[in-house]
Amino acid sequence: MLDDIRTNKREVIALAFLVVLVSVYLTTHPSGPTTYVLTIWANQCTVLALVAIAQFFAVLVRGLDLSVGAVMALTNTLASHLLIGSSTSIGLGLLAVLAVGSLCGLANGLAIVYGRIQPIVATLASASVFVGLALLLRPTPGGEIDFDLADALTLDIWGLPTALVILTVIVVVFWIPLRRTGFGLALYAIGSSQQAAFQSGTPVARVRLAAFVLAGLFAGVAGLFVSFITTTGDASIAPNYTLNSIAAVVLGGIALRGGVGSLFGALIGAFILKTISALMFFSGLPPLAQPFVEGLILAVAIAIGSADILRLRNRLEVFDR
Amino acid sequence: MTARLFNRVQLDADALVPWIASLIVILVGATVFPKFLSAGYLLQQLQIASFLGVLATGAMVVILLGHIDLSIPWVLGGAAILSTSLAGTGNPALVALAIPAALAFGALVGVINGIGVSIFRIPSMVWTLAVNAMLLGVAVLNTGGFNPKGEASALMSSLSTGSTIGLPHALIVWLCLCLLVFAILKRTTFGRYLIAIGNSEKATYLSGVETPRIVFGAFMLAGACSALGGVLLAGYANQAYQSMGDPYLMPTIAAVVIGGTSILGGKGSFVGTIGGAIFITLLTSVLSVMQISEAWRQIIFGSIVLSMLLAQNLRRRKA
Amino acid sequence: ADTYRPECYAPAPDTTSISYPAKDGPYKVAFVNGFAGNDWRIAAIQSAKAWAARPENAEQLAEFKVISVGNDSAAQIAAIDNFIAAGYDAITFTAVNPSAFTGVIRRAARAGTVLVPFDNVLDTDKIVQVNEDQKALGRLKAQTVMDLLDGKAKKILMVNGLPGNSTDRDRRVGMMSVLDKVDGLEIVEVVGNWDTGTSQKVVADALATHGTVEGVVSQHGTAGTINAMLAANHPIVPVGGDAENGVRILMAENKIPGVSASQAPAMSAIALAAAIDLLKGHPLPQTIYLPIPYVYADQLAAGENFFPDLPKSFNTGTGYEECFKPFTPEELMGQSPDNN
Amino acid sequence: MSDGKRELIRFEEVTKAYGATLALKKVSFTCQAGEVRAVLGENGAGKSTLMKLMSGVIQPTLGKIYVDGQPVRLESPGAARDLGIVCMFQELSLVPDLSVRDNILLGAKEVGMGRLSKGNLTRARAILDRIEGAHIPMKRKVADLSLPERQQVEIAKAICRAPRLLILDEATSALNASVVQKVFGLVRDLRDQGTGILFISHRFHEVDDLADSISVFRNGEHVDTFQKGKHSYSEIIAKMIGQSLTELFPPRLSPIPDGAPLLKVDDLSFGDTLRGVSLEVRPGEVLGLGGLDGQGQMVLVQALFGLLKKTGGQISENGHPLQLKSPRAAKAPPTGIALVPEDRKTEGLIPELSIRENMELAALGRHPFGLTDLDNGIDPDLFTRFTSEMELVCRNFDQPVSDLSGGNQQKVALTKWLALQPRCLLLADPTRGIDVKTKTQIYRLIRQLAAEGVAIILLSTDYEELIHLCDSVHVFYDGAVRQVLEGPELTAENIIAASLNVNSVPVQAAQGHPAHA
Ligand SMILES: Nc1ncnc2c1ncn2[C@@H]1O[C@H](COP(=O)(O)OP(=O)(O)OP(=O)(O)O)[C@@H](O)[C@H]1O
Ligand SMILES: Nc1ncnc2c1ncn2[C@@H]1O[C@H](COP(=O)(O)OP(=O)(O)OP(=O)(O)O)[C@@H](O)[C@H]1O
Ligand SMILES: [Mg+2]
Ligand SMILES: [Mg+2]
Repeated sequence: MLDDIRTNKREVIALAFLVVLVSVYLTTHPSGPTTYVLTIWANQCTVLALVAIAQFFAVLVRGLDLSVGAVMALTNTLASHLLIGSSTSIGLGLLAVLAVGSLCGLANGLAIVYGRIQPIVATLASASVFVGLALLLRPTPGGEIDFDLADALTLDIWGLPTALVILTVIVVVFWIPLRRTGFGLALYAIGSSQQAAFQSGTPVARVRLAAFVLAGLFAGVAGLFVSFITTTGDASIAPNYTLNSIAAVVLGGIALRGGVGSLFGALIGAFILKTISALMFFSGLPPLAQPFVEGLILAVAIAIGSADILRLRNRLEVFDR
Repeated sequence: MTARLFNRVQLDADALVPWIASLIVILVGATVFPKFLSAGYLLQQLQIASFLGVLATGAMVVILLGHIDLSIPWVLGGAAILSTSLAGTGNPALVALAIPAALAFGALVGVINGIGVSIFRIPSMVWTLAVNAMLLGVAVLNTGGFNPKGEASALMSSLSTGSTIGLPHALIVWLCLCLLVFAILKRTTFGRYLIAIGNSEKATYLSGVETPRIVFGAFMLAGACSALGGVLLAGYANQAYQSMGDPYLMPTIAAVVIGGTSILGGKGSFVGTIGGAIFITLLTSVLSVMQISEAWRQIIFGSIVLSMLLAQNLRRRKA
Repeated sequence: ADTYRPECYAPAPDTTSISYPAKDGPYKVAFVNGFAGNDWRIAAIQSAKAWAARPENAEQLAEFKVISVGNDSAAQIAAIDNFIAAGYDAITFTAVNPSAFTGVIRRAARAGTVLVPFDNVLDTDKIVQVNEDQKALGRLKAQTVMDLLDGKAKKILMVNGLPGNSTDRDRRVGMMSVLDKVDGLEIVEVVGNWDTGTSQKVVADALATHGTVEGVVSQHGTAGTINAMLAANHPIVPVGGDAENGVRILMAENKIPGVSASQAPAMSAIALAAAIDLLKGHPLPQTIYLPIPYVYADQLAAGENFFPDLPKSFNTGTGYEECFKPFTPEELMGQSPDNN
Repeated sequence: MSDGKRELIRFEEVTKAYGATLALKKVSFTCQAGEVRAVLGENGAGKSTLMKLMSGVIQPTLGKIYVDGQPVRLESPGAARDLGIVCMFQELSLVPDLSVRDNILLGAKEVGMGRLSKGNLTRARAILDRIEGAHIPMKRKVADLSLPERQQVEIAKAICRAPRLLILDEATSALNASVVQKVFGLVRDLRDQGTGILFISHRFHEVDDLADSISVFRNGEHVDTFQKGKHSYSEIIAKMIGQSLTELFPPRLSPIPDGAPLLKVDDLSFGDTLRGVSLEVRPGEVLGLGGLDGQGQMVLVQALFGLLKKTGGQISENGHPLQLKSPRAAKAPPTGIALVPEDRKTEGLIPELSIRENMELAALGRHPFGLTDLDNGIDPDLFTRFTSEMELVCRNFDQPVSDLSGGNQQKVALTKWLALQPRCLLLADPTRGIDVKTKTQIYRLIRQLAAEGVAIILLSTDYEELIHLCDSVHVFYDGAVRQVLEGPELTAENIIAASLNVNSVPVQAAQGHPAHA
């Protein structure tokens, strides 16, 4: 029990911080916590949350992925071509989009695992390729997505934002079971100590590869969700998400050195980040002061997560962070 | 042969890759535009590469440390705005202050980065990102109020656009900076500590080194370099404007890593970084002059960088 | 259909007209900006606030909020939805993405909220949009340059804007519509991203490799283009450029013939005015093409249409005479951020 | 043990080359079921390499490996595991950020990538309990365990995979005598059930205690294999190092010093890991810190090296209270305290850097931002003096430290600090995982330094060391000094008694040690 708390300390702090932010947001919002307001908030957060999940899988095995945004752009533009017309063609379209996302992840994985290129660097380069492909698909923003599908996924179910339902499903149906398999264990093991994982008989290469494929897949899902919100394809969305996804996982208590944190943490981090910007709407701050305050809150949020470092009394422990 | 010697050889080989690549780019380009081989064009590329190179020099210092500095864009922008504002006042004292003030500003941001990274031990990837966001905010706030007429001081313009006996001043500035930083890294205790920390901060601290000081120093140096880049770019455009730094972040990092510097820190090569800056500038320029569509430029750029990295690693594995 | 104040809200060719049932003021209005870290947008914010600060407008506004959401269409959609949810009467915005707002438009209609996009407008005919005719803007620059060259030229340099952006596309189309007619004309195209520094670099490259040109048309960041030409000791040739203070200073200093015209940030104020007028029940054209504010090089007058002692990044487009008294630089700049 | 043992694994002419280094040269080696085989050799003799080959961590450059008479290719630890070969590695194969539970399940045959089966857990729990690991909770993060606790977990993890061949590479190097006994009991049971065991240790009494037969390796070659008892210790050592070793512990060179203490610790406390410890050490004195691991000895050492904030009590040097705010403050003259840390690979040295760079790192600080490296106030000959005294084996000082075997790495770690000519030297388990020859060299050096008037504080898990080197031993228990042993009362029995916090102990397995032989 105590061990649980200790291991999840960062998540607990983050969750507390999120709760504070959200309550401030909902109280400052003129129309209070209506379904509409919650849905808006949830949709916006969910996009980042999905990229954060992608980033989480990469980070978990010690591989920052700077191409998640680019994969979103690619899948988003692709979706704007495929997600229209008969329900069968839409169905196939969905599969195709997710497949492309996973393929991007696979490409990254191959370059990193077998090409031995540092993840940050490899994905920095591959990102540019993916964005290029996205631009080929949509030189200028356009195309459209089936409205009913879009509405179904971006509005609410019995007053409950669909986006939140989707995330809950991911956690319950995908994450929790995964965590209980040898594969889930191997992901953490590799991130924490590749050597140890290898010596324990883990197929390191294949598991890392799988991790990057998962990253690509979820970046693809994020791309899909953007498509449903904007009902259009836009190749220029990449930069907004890549770096924010990293900030999100860190806010969620996931260690960039790998092996620590949970998918749930990634979600919390993403929600914190987006709620901070949402706070600006009715903050009544002077417009030109908002960007600064936003940056400030972000910095504070990050610092809070690490503040406990100051309480360490053994100067050596600092370095194991 | 000793493993060490192998490392050395490898390092140099890695460092050469961008140089060779640059050569290929020029030659290939020249088949379409013979002018690529003209001294005028090449000198001009060197001048433009100097801006990227100055930034890359700073970035490299931080990367050697095992960290990364994502606050480059708005340190650059802030320094440009600050220096042009001072120069714009026309008051000789303030005009003279333009460049020093900008550099000081960069170093100051370096301190803020250092606090987050070495005191709070926040991953630099995120902390410098937040700092960048705050700097953007400050810049926006500042341009909201009344600004003095901004323009580059004579010195700034001459530094970035002037040239003596054909050599662009920017290039000279860049090379001097490289020599300076090279000397700092190779000949001073500070440099030794920097490399040591890049390999293992714990072991370095246990050797009786105040590692936070070194981290601070490195980030201040990097901040000053970014600021210098801002000063040069402001001199080049003879003005400052918002988000003038944004196009430089990724190319800067790319320049450092294709130069053979390990993103994990601890090992890297100056020759490589210089080559990296030149290569990226050349490639961008050639692609732009050839009027290749944005989409294909991105694809080509990414693929070439990827294949260069692969080349470096495959060779390393053979050795 | 004849619309309200056509001299200001000039209808685009064969556009429809739109009107909403009148509401009584004062109104709750919001301006949802995209990315803030860019001079044009800051000027737009300043103009909007300056307009709202003028007494005759202030009394019609119960609330006026400005927020910036960054280059993120999802965030902008969320922001607009929020103001709809909060029961705002009208929302003006610069669309991050021209085709992403179909859903928002439907929700706004349901809630009876007036949406007025400007600058970066939408591919829709359901709401009133305020903009300049981007094609015409391109045409104006190209035409002026060609006229100065008596319609004959061998080589023209064309500096484009941000790839993948519809405004960039339209402006280019406008320029091409003129240049295509010139026979035997070689057009050297480079991508300047509407950014002074980038323009300067790519133009420097182009001049180094393509030699001299007879004229230059540039979408934005023209200051960089001119700097590059001066640095290359390129002969003075006609330039069709943007209307940043720095550009006009350079044109005046170096006696560069041509025209300086562009998107005026004051457009944000017109969008506000249009929103108010719509709320009052006046019919307006669905697509409003504001008269493009431009100055020929020989009409440049310091202190009047450019300001040597203001920042070069200052946008001279401080207003549209046809609509209201243009703002004085002090009125804009003096707006200290804290008097919201 | 039964006769007619089955052959489990056989090496034929196996060679392993690392670039230029030949870690193993044409080694032929067999290992039977139901036998405990001790593998002895100096650092770098090739023991770990042999084990890594057997467990599929690395593959041979030349030669064949047979399992149950069948030629096999062990291309990964997974493959070896499937053949029933399980290795307990010297560099522990535990994942720091995972819980004990997860570590035990990780890579277990019946788990694979699929659902986690709890089967192993109960077995592992039982094993842990049996080897004094009852206090280790399954949910605790491995990173939060002490080194010995980790070795206990590692043992449990290895054994609950029901190996046919169990490899223990310095598996017990950090465990104290009583736990080692329990582990050995367990190993004997396994042997009697027919498991083959390979056992690497640098502690002779352990080998003596457990092994049935002994194989000796010397720089990459399999020198000899024989039944235990066939050769005397001195003969074995002679085989190991290719020469005979007169004695392990050199005689003291100077009388036990009296006079004013150099370093004085008064009522030092830190949280609940250190409770009011007081001691003094004189110039030329060798003061030992004993006790089970994690009883506060290490904390004391860290405090003395300025690694702890807000400690209670006082540390004074020659009567002047010290403000130890950092290692930098501690090493700076005139204070001159030096610490050679426990874990040379992550704390003592930077393996990627060259020997020279490592040795200079501590010295550089002398002139903080001095314009050039060389000007670090250290006469380069000082390095060579110590390296030649300890017979450091290396091509040249530009070789990366990672090329050196553990023993030689340790010599570099020592030199790095000795060159500073510290007045007080803190040694944390300086001979762990180090072979006899290197040990003697280090012991000789300690004696010399003492004779030169350096005050030495020696923390050790090897009580033989404490007995034969130290003038007095402070035995720690639960953060406090349980007992101070000096002169005649300085015996293995007393040390163990004190560290277990009891007054009489069962007879320990300390008999028959080279020092006595
Ligand atoms: N990964 C490696 N790269 C290069 N050389 C290596 C490597 N591993 C081992 N060697 C060389 O092989 C030799 C034998 O190493 P090995 O680890 O087997 O020695 P050892 O007997 O285990 O030493 P110790 O008693 O310290 O454990 C070492 O001296 C080293 O020089
Ligand atoms: N990359 C490498 N290059 C050269 N030598 C290496 C390398 N990795 C390990 N070695 C050497 O190979 C041997 C095997 O490594 P190992 O970790 O077993 O060290 P060791 O000799 O056992 O020392 P210790 O017993 O203190 O761990 C060591 O001597 C080590 O110095
Ligand atoms: Mg070994
Ligand atoms: Mg060893």
